[in-house]
Amino acid sequence: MEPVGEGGEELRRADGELILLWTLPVLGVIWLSAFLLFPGFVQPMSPTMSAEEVAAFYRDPENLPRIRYSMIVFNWFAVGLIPILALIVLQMRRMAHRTPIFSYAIIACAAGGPTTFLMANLFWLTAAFRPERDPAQTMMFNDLAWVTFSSQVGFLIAQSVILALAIYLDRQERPVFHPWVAHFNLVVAALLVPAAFVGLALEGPFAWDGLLTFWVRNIAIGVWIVVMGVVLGQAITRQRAEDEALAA
Amino acid sequence: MSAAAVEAAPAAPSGSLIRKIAWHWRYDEKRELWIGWWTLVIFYNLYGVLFFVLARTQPPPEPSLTPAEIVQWFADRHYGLLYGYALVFIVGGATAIMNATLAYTMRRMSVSRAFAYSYLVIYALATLPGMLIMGVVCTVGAMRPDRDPELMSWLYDFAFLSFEGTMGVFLIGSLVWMTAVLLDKNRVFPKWFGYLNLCNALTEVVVAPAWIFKRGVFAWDGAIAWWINMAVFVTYTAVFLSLLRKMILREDFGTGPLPELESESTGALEAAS
Amino acid sequence: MKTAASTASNPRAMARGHADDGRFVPGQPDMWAFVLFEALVFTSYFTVYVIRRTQSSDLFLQSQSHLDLRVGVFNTLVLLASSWFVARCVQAARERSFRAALNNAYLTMLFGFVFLVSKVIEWTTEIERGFSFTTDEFFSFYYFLTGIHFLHLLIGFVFLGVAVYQLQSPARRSQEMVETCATYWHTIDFLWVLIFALLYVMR
Amino acid sequence: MQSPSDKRLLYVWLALSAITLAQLALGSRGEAASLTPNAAITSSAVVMALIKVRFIIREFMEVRHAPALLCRLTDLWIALTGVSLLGSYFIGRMI
Repeated sequence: MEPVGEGGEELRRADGELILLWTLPVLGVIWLSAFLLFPGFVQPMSPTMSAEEVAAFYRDPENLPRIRYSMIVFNWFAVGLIPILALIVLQMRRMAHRTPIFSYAIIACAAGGPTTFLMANLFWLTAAFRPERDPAQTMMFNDLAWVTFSSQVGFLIAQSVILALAIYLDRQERPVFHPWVAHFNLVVAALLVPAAFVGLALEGPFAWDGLLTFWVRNIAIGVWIVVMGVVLGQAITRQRAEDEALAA
Repeated sequence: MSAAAVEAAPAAPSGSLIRKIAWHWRYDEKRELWIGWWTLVIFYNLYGVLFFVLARTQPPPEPSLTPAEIVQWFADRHYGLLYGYALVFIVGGATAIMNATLAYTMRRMSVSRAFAYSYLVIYALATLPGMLIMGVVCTVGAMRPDRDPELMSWLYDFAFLSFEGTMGVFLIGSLVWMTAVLLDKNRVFPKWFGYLNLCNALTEVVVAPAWIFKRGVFAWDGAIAWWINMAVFVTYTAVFLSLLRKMILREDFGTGPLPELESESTGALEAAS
Repeated sequence: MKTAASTASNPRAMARGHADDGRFVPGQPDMWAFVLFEALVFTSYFTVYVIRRTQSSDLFLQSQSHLDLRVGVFNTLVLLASSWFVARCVQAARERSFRAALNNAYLTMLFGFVFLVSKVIEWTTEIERGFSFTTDEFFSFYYFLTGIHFLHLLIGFVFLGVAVYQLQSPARRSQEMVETCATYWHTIDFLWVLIFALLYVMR
Repeated sequence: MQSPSDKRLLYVWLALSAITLAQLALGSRGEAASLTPNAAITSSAVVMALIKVRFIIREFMEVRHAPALLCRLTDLWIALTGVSLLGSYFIGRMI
């Protein structure tokens, strides 16, 4: 019984990792549904709306349940990305590095992105909790929610840049990720940068409903999740095959 | 530097900065550590510039302003707040690599991994209340100057209280580092740095009255709650940056005690004893 | 017990194997870095206090008259005694009479504990009489300085615990650690001496 | 059972306690006048405290056997504290 062998254990571990990875498409469907359900996303709310208009948005009996239910779903599943980031950390551990600094840094980032999104989520839910509140207050919560949601790209940028650095410095015969994954991450990081300037304009591409801040940023995040999911799947599958070959 | 690091690599060029960086990128065994160290140095300075010069939220303004004065305060630094914090948001994630580098110092010690992991998680958490919430709230305050002064006043309080009043993460974080340094047998850091962590942790206790007082030395802009604490914090930061640099120079990627530098100049007190 | 003391002109230096001239740093030099740094921080607190005090001396004197000088004197005597015992503890440990060293360490703890209790009683008395942290500037400083000192004293018990742990087993007994812990304890003592003068005596 | 060093520590402690009692006498002087600033009492209190501090550092903390650098650093701190306390007291009163 004792000598199950390294390979046997590794095999089971890789299986567990694949199961975690397969939660990603499920989460993707949930996130997309919640995104479409929230009435402020499909046609992003404009920052130029007056306090009365914002209050009316939350008071609208059509909107209110959709705001609440979509945000409750986000509250449940926003942190679902963390296991995926943990898988990235594990792949980084296989890279030819001298220190675990890069994988530590991804761990440090992992909670950051979901937490900032959760803060925005709380502001939206608070605004929707008492829509009869003074419109100026509803508007403030709405502002807080949108600014938090849009501007908090720091952890995502850091995540991509650190991952890119780690891939560039992964100098071995068969690197864990192809160099193009690093290039891709740098591009994504660059696309996220404009969103940080959300406070500067109520109209135009930098406003929170603008081209750069809303569409480019969110599509970049979506594409990043899909692409990283795929390359992660490939890496884990390859790792499993290597482990099996070792065990045999 | 260990001989292995230079093995099979051409000598470091003495030419331009870019060629030097390229050489280190390619051959320097310690490049990961140096990336961490330079990130720390550059971003601590950058945060200083952003908070003190661009956003001008440090040194902090008085907590006792009236709502009308607060509206004026936001108006005075409208673009400073918006651009300053936008840049903070972009580079804010750099704290991850900074804290990872500091966590690595604990991993290099002869202590349990638990120290490195707790430090890493505590400081990852610290970024949010310690910096980002203030940025978001100041951005929201600055973006609509015509907002109700009472709400502006709430935003102002929340921004500064969250920034100054986030204490526990730094308190416990410093104590974790202190314990690791004092228990360490690998001589990663000198013991006095362990005690200096205690000094830094105590300043976090001293901040607490900022939650209570609107004026005077204990308020969030006060001589005790802010200025003295800031002096301690700046000393602490400068000290650990230089100690970290020394540690990287001494790093041999082994598991035992770190070797001393050849030209080690021992501390003044030790030299005297 | 005393033979060790008479064998050399400076037995401590011999025991510790230090410099030829018999001079040595008591405990870890690292602890001295802490002592000097923390002492500077306290000097800055004291200076801020004195400056604020001169700006509204009537209020400070008025409020100060609500403190009981005798309690402050009692505190000081107790803490000085604890310091004395920890100095004796170091001395005994150096002369390798560890039983005596341990007893002195316990006495230090006892007096430290008396100080803590008397401080808590003093605080509750003042609060019952209506003087709290937010009452006025003098009482803010009073609670701040005594409070931060109290915290240092609590940390001091950790150091005393380390010293006792060192002394208990022949396998440990690092004289350097005992001296380091004692150095910390004396630091809280001399900081209190200043706090006492500034809060209770000065006018 | 008393070794010479024990005796010395005892004398130091007695001296420290005596100064403390002197401070008690100093502080209880002129009950009626306790509400007026008194530079003499303040200066004496601070100086007595600093003498006690130096006693503790020199004797209890054994700095008298320490290298010259530590002696100088601790004395420097005592001097600095004295100057800043008395300096800010007298300058502050003038402002």
